Parts: sequence; C-alpha cells; structure tokens
Amino acid sequence: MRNRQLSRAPLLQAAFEPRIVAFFCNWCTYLAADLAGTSRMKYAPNVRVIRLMCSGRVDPQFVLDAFAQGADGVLIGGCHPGDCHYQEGNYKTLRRYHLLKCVLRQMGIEEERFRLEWISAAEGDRVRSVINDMVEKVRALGPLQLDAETEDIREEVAVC
Amino acid sequence: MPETRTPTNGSNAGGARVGVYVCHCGTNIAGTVDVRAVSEYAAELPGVVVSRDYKYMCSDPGQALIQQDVREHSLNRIVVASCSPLLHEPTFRRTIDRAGLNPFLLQMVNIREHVSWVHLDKQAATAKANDLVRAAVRRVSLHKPLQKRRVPINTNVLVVGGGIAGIHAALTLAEAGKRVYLVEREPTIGGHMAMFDKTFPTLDCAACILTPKMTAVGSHPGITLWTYSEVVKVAGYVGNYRVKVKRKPRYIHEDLCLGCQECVTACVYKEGKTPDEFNLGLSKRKPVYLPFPQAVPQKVVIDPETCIEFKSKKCKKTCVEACGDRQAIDFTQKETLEDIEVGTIILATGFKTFDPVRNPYYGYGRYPNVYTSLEVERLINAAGPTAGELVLRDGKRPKAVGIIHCVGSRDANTNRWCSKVCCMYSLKLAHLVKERTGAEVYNFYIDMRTPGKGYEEFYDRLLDEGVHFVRGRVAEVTDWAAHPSEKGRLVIRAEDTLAAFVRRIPVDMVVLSVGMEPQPDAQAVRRMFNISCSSEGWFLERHPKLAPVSTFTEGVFISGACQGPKDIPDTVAQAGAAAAEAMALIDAQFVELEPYTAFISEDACSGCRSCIPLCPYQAISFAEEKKKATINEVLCKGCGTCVAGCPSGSIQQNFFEDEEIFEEIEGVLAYA
Amino acid sequence: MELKRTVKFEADRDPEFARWISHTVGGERIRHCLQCGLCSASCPLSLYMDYTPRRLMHLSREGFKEEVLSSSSIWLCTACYACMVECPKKINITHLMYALKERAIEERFYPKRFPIPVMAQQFCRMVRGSGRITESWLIVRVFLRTAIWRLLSMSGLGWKLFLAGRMPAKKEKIQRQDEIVALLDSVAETRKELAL
Amino acid sequence: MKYAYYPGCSLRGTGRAYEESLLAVFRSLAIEVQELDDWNCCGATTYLSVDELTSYALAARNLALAERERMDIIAPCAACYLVLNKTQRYIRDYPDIKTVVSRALGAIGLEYHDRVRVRHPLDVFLNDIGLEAIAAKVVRPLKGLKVAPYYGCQIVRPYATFDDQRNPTSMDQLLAACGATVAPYPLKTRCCGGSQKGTLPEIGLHLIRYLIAEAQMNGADVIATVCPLCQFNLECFQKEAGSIRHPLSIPVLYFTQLMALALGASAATIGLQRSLVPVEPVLEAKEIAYA
Repeated sequence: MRNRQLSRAPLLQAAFEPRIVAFFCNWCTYLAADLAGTSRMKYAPNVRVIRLMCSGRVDPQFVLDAFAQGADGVLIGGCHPGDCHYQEGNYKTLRRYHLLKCVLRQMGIEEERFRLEWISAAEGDRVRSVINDMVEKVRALGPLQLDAETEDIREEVAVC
Repeated sequence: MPETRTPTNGSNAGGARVGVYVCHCGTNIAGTVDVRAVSEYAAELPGVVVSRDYKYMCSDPGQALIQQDVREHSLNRIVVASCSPLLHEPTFRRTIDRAGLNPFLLQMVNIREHVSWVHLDKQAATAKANDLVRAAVRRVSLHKPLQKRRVPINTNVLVVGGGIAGIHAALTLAEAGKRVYLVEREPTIGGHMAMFDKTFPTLDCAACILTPKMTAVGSHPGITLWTYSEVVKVAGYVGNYRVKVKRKPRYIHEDLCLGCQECVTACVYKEGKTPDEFNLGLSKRKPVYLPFPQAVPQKVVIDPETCIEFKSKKCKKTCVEACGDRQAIDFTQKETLEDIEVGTIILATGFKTFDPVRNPYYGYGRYPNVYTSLEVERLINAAGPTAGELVLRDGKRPKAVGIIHCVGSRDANTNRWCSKVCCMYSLKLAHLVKERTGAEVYNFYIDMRTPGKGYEEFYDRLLDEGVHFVRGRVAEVTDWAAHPSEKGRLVIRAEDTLAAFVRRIPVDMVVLSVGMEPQPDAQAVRRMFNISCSSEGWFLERHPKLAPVSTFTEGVFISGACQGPKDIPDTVAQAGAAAAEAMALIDAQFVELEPYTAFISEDACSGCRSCIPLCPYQAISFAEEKKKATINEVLCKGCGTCVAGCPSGSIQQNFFEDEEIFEEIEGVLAYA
Repeated sequence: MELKRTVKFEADRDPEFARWISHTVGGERIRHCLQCGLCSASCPLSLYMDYTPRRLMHLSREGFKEEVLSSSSIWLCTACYACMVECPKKINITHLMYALKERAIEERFYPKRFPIPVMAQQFCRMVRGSGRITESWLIVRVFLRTAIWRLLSMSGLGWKLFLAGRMPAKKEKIQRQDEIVALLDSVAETRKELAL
Repeated sequence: MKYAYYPGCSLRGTGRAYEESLLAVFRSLAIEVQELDDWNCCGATTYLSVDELTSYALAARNLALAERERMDIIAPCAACYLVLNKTQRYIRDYPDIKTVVSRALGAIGLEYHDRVRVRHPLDVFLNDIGLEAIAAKVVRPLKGLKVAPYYGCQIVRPYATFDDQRNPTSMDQLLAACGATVAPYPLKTRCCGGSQKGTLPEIGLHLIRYLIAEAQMNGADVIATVCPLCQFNLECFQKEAGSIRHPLSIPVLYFTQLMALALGASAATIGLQRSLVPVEPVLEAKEIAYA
C-alpha cells in the first residue's frame, strides 16, 4: 500500500495540464481531426494544432522552438507511408524525425514528448486515441524542464 | 445583436489593423465555447481593432458585418474563428476580397471541429479557443498579399469504369462537346447493371434501359472507348493530368472485328468449357467469346488461358478460317500503352459483391441450391443461362424459396455497414420468384429499409402478394432434418423475433442477399489517383453533404458505388453531378491554384543543391551561371518539404513562411 | 378464457439495473443490440427458454429487472459461446448471462430446490474447502439438496463408473489449502474496498 | 521445451482415461511435462456464474504458479483451457480485474505478469510436434476406423486461438496422421449441454441425441472428444438418449486414446477398459490390435 501512495504524483503535479503543439498535414491528419470533430469524439483539450500543407514542411526548428517556448510535447501528424499527397513528403519527415529524436535525447527531453504519427483522413478515432495517449504520457512526465546547458544546445542547433 | 468592443490596448504591431470574428455557429460552438469571452479576450490583443461574436459568421449578414468593418475601421487583417478552414476558408476569402482586401490577409481558427465538438469542459475549451485566436492574430499580422496562380485547363476528361456511373458521366460530358476517354477493365462496358434482370421499384428491364446508353457510348464520336484496359499511371495536377493506360491484348483487331461471332461458332471447341464470367459460372463459354449478346463494343475476345493455339500452337485455327478476309484475329497481339492528357478525371470504379463463403453457416459453396442474389439475377434473366427459367441445379422448380437479407452487411464479423440496396432488390427478387414459379417466398430481414420514391409502395405490393416476412437474422442453413417434412430440403433456422420463438423453415432454394464491398484494388486505385479512402475502403468525398462527388485532389471526382453503397438512381444522379463538376472546371478555361509555392531568396542561397533531390516534382533546378537553385513555380505544388530542408533558410513558402509559423507556435504557447 | 391485462408503466422499470448491465464487464456494447435474433437462433437451448436471449438483452438494457432475473433463460445457458461468436454487434452475451446469474443468486431470484444455483454454491464451497472438485461428491451433495430421488435413479450409472475407476470415493485436495482461503478472502476484501 | 501440465479436476475423476492416454502420448512423442505444483480448481463455468471476480483469482493462481516455473501450461480439459485463457484476457482488458487479481495473488506471495501461454494438447501436438513427426511414430495405423471428431464448444469459442472457429480441423489432421478415416461431422462444434444433463436432464438428453445420431448417420465407428464433460455426456447418457426405435450406441473416446493406440500403447495403459460403451468389438472388427 505504501508503494501505491508513493507512486502517486504529488498534488501539485496532479494539477499540471500539459501543453502540446501539434503539426498536422492538410490532407490526412488535419482532416482526420476534422472527422473526429464531425463524429463528436471527445479527447483531451491540451493540444494546439498548427496546420501545414505537408508534414514535410515541419522544420526541425519548429519543434525546438515549440519546446523552447514552453510546450511540454510536440506531435507531428502526417499521411501513412505511400499515401502522401505530395508523394513522399512524409518520408522526409520520418528521416528528420529520427535525427531530431537523437538531438532531443541529448538535450534530455524524454522520448514520449516528441511523437510522429501517421493518421489518414479516415482515422478520426486515431486522432482521439493518439492525443489522449500522448497527453496521459506527458502528464505523467510532468512539465518540461530545460536547463541552461540544453538552452545552449538549442541555440547551436538553431544556428546550423 | 453583434457588439463592438473598443480595445483598451491600442498598440498596433507593424501597422496591422486586425478584425476578429468569433462565430457561434448556432449552439455548435457557443454551446461549448464561451464565444463572448473569446471575443472579449481577442479585443485586448495587440493590433486588434475590432472584435465581435456573431450567431452565424458565414451567413450573408455575418459576411456583411466583416465587409462593413473593413471599410469603417480600415481593417487590413481578418481572423475568423469558426469551423474548419477546409469548409469556409474560400467563403471568407471571397468576403474580404469583395471588401477590397487581398484574400490571403485572412487567417481562420478552427474552434468547431477542433474545439467545441471534441471537448466537454467549457472552461478548457474556451482557453484553447483563446490560445488559437491569439496565435492567429499574431500570425495574420505577418501575412502578405498573394495572388492565386492561373493555369489553362485541358478540356479532355478521363472516366475510369464503364458501369452505369461511368457510362452516364461519359455521355453527359460528350454531349456537352468534351472529349472523353472511357477506360474499362472488362472486355465490355455495362458493369453490374448489365447483369440484372429487372430494376426496382418500377420493374423495367435493366437491359432495356441500359443497352441504348451502352450503344450510344460505343458510337459517340466524342468518346474514345478503351475496354479491356487499365489506368497504370497518373501524373500532373488539376487541368493537366498525364495518364498512362494499359490496353490488354484481346487478340482481335477491334477495328476489323464486325462482331459477327462466326469465329465463336467455328471454334474447335464444340461446347464451352470455361465458366462464363458474365453468368457467374452458371454457364460455360468458349476460349473465343462475346461476353454477352449486347456487349459494347461488339468485339469478341480470345482468352489465352484456355485457347489451344496459345497452349500448344497446334490448333487448326478454324476461327481464323471463319474470319476469312476480315483478318481480325491476331494471335501475336501485344499489350500496348497509351499516353493521354486530360484536365479532369472521374472515377466510377464501382463495387464488388460480398463473397458469402466468408459466412460458412449459410452453406454457400457447400449446398448447390444456395445462390447469391446476383446469381439469381442471371437465372431469372431471359438472356441468362437458363433462358429465364428459375430452376435449381437439378432442373427442378423450387416450391419454397428463402431470401436471406444482410449477408455481409451490418455485421461486425464481416462488414459493419448497411449496403442500402439489398432490402429493395430482395423485394424485387421475391416478386420475380413468386411471379415465375409460384413458390412460397420467405424474406428473412433485420430491419426493412425502403426509403426512396416509390419504394415503400413496392413493399406494400409484396405484402399484398403474400410473400412471408420473418424478422430475424438467419443463424444457419442446413440440410440436417429435424422433422420428416425437412428431409431432402434446406432448412433455414432463425428466430422470428416478432413472434419471439425460433423457427425452422424448409425451402428448396436459398438466396443470399449479398452486400456491397469496395473493389479489392480500391487501395491501389486511390493511391494512383492520390485520393483518400474511408476506413471501410470506399473512396472519400471532399464533404459528405456539400461536396459529395469531389475529392481532396482537385480535378478528380468520384461517382457511383465506389464512393459507398447506392442504387441505380443515386448512382446516375452522382455521375451527372460529377460530370457537371468536371464541366464547371473545364468551362472556366483555367484553374486557379493556391499560391502556396516555394520561392528562393537568391542572396541567401549558398548553392548547396540539397533541396534539389527533396522535390518530388523536379520543380527545383540549379542555375549553373548563378550557382543558385531556382524553383519553377508552375511545377511546384507547395508541400514545403524543400523549405524545411534548406540549411541556409533561403527557401520560403508563401502563406507558410517560417516567421509566420514561428509566430503561430509562439502564439499558441504564450500565456495571456 | 382467462384474460390478463398487461401494461408496463415507466415506474416498473429499474433504471439502475439498466445502467448496471451496460457498465458491467462484457456489457459495453449491449446498447448496440439490433434485436436481430441471431443469438436466439444459434443458441442450442433457446428452444427451452421463456425469454429468448435476444429478448433478455432488450429487457435488460431497458431495466425490466424482475422479468430478467426471474427468467429461466439465464439458468439454461451452458456457456457454449455460439451467440457471442456470431453476434453482429459483438455483444458479449455469454458473459452477460454469467453476470445475470450472479445477480440472480445475489438477489435470490430462483425457485426453491432449483438445482443450478445449488450446484454453483456447493461447487464454490468445495473449492474453498479442498481447492479441487471431486465430481462424485459434488453430485451427491447437489442431489441431496434438490432431488434425492434422482440420486437413486442415477445410482446405476454411478456404480458402473465406480467400477470403471471413474468415481473415486477419495476426495481430491490440494496441499496448501490455506492459500486458497487467503486468495478468496483477499478478493472479498478488495471488492469491498473498491466497491466492485 | 518443458511444459507445465495442468490436469484439472475432471481428469482425476470421470476423465481418468484422458489423463492416462494423454500421458502415454506425451511419452511416445517425448514431450517433457511436469505437473503444475499444487494446482487448484480453475473454477470452471460454474464459479463464473456465482462470483466472477473470485473465479479469475482462482484461475490466476495456476497461471502464476506456471509463470514462476517459466513454463507454458498444457490444459487438456476444455473448460480449464477456456477459463485460463479468458482470465488472461480479462486481466489484460479490465484494470479492475487486474487489481483484484494481483492483490489476491500478492496475499499468497505470487505474482502474475502475463508471461505464460495456455496451450491445448491439440495445439501442442499439431504446432510444436507436427504431423510428420507424429505420423513417423505411428506403429499401429488406425486403418479403416471411421472417427467423428467432436470439438464441442470451449476449445474454439469464443477465442479462436489455434484453429478455425467455425470449422476446426486440428483433431481431424491428427487423427488422419494416425491412419484413421475422419467422418464428416457438421455438428463438430455444437454444444453437448454441458452440466445441463445433471441439472435439467431432459434438455441435455435432447442435445446428446442429436450429436450421437448425426455421428452414426455419417457412418462413424467412434466419436473422438477433447473434453471430459463432453465425453461423459455423450457416453454415459447415449443409451438414455436413444429410444427403442432409434437405439444409440457408439463408443466415445478421447482423441488421445486413439493417438496413444496408434503410437503403440496397450489398451490397459490408456484406460480403454474404463469405457461404458466397449470399444474393443469395433477395434476387433477393423483388425486393429490393442493389447
């Protein structure tokens, strides 16, 4: 029983509501989010969606900037592999995603805070489950804490 | 009454004068988001001159409100917080355009689909709406005036699929003077409708109403009909598609064949040996055959799988002899590829019927007298394998027939959706079976769905005719007799839910009313044409109500059952709609493309060329003399992948410039 | 002819029961029921039931608790899972039957000397006492409490089985019986604590 | 690989022949098993109807015991097989059940982490050993013996773990590998009435009558079963289920008895003598040695 109580987050953290910035592509994931809306699915209100034409437009700096500006998580949503409206933009995203993950790891940003999901226009339900899942996981991690050292790394990355 | 709130904070970043309009959308938004609070919050944001909330922003008075404010308050940036930009961005762009503002000085905030409809907590929803509006206000200040690009449109149309949808669309367009390429995979057009006997609820014969249209397609000078052909590649963009079509060899020169079928009679096979595809295997055909008497084009086909000449090269070739001087037969014919250029595309690829082998309890494939509804259509068709006699496989007439509805529909184990047409066609078959054989007919249904003009009246007629209706989903069809009266017959077991007990009903023939499914290659087709599918596999329309035949790819339209189960009247209506949409594009003579293209600031470009392989459209080239990359605006489709990949930040994308997106990121995250 | 007046008042419904059935384990999809009757038609026992499984599903979700819990149908279910596998809405009908049985036993909704609940109770008692079931003893215990005459009618079969070595008189018992008791007590405790 | 053998209560009572023959097959096929240490009753279908939560805890004790030994469980009894499988799934799907079960196991010093697989002998024979290996060890092919394979309910329903739910064939294949002829048996997954024969006898008899009559009609010499309760029902009540006009008489064996026979075991070691409907006359008629 003691363990149970210990594993519970302290009160202060329980009130923490993560803020997540999402970059959704115009053709698949943004549409899926619209579909979730027209289907009146309910999900956590912690995500702020920014619409781009393609997930390939997501500049790594957008992600770093979002974390620097206080986002607790960043979600990228694109079309499934092979389904990109622009043929292969999502493959480029995938490549950048893996690189960026390494950088974030070095900065001490937990893996669960940065996520890439393929969500097609028909998968409204997936938008709901992905967002709920991510909010839960980030909530469990607590607010993002960037120390001075990682601030420097951010700047370095931004320069190159 | 709308209200104006004068901002207390008069600061005006970069000279932007922003108007913010928060829509109630009736209670759709206002029910969950405190729209008044959002509008009050926006009024305090830097640069905001006017902030209002209004019942329906997209209505005429709502739009007039914006236009009036633009003039009265000299607004130069507009933010509308309402529904998804995919729905009303064009509306509000036109609104401000008419008020004299460049349409791209607008930013929409989606507080309906992304906020009010998906959240329950009013406070959290309002806070989210505030964040999104704040980001939009910050972003919109950086917007630049942009011009849509105009490109000329090719007036040719490609129609894929030669069922009733494709036929109707092709004829409509050709009548309007457009050149139409109609591509059909099978050797003849006609699709499923050509297989039916009668059509509900009027009971006019399918062939009588379809074949004149088929002939018209075959002879129309404006239609290039390619049967036995498939689209293999699609490139380009709206107004300018380049399409590659594979034409399979039918080993007959279409231009030389007269359709006399003397070769068929002369074939060394005296009797057909191969299951006839058109009759669903209920009869046999020869290696050289005409799919059915009214086939269009009236050209025979040789099946290389069964023709002796292809197998052994030792056939006497009596067919060639019979063809004589016409010399239409050519065993050396090869597959060819045709390249065409079209401006618009209509997909009418149809459906597939559910394979009842997937539901083993109904005994299809195990008991010979269990048929699918489509097979029964062929059996009662006067041109079918039994010349319209409804007889069992042993030649006997059935005394009792059970029609099982919803086979492969409304079932989580197979397909969840209602196939929409089965109730009506089951009623039609019940009527025809009763008329032809006098048999007792039992319909096993879950819910009788007869919405449509004259449909409920048809149901009444069947009730009058004494057809039995048992409300219950059938559990099994078995030849296992539990009562002497059941010996040697097929027994249908179902709960009669209205009587509340289980019944066993012996019949001689079982008809499975199979549902509709997406074509097995629907996924491959949608990839080729760059459109989406619903999770069930039906082609996805741009909007379920307001754009039912458009897709998210401009210039590609869908019609008929490839979009979802529907009957003939609905299919024809949709085909007409798709043709009209295509014509609307063509007759405008040019298409307007979003200006979201990428551009290079040459001063910053280091000439590293890393952007060049990123572009899937080869729109970026390297100008050797300047050692800089250049973007061909006509080829650029505006994905922005090169922008994100440019190491020196010298590529930007219109409407999605780095600064605009940074502003939006910082906007959503900035605490008030 | 005896006339019976049947009308159901809204007050006859037990909304709490309806809520319970759709929230109990396996009841998640009961509201999706189409009333197609496939469950009844695939059930090997529905021919004997006063309410077919389909009607039972509807009566439950509408909250007609009396009718449901006093129905013979819930006792007839042999848990063959035919209904559940075939259900077009994937309703966990078999499991709901278990839930209804459990509820009926809890609220004592069954005729006196009705063998099924008696057997269930004897079964549980034997598990608590020995950790394993000895079939011979279970049968004897059940018939002693329900229908002694049946015990006599079945003695012939019993004797044959005994001779074949299939009716051992020796009781099966596990070694660490205390574990079973602790296990059962822990479940009872948690159930109380979490109000399950 | 070594398996934890979980016999279940019935195999120590009416189903003794199942255990004897199963162990004989294990020996012939060199399958190493170890009886699960101090196993307890899984609760069967009966406990579920009285107290669902407790029944999961009971079943989970066996799962946890096997997990401690790092072995997969072989559960030959259909009811045990289903209950153990169901328990695993419900613990996975319902957090409340998981809480109750882990606390109960904690109270007796056990843990369960969903690392154990529950297997049926059909599954093990077919997928771990393989038909070829079995056929190679057959010394007494059951030539000419026509067998109706009866799977009953709980092996294939509600979870299709290793076989087709609507038309299972694993037993058909094993019997064919042993040289037997498999009779068509469309009722192979129909319910035998379970414990209803005990509690509501007339209903149970009705179902048993159908099953036996169908097997006889299809020319079967014996019925093969995978479940002690099915075997008990079909064998012990067939006389009662028949009538003077339509007498019913057919031996009902465990599929393992037929397999063991083919693999060379002698009748006495696999419980053939425990049958109430003697099987010896059938075997003699087919000239299959069984001594």
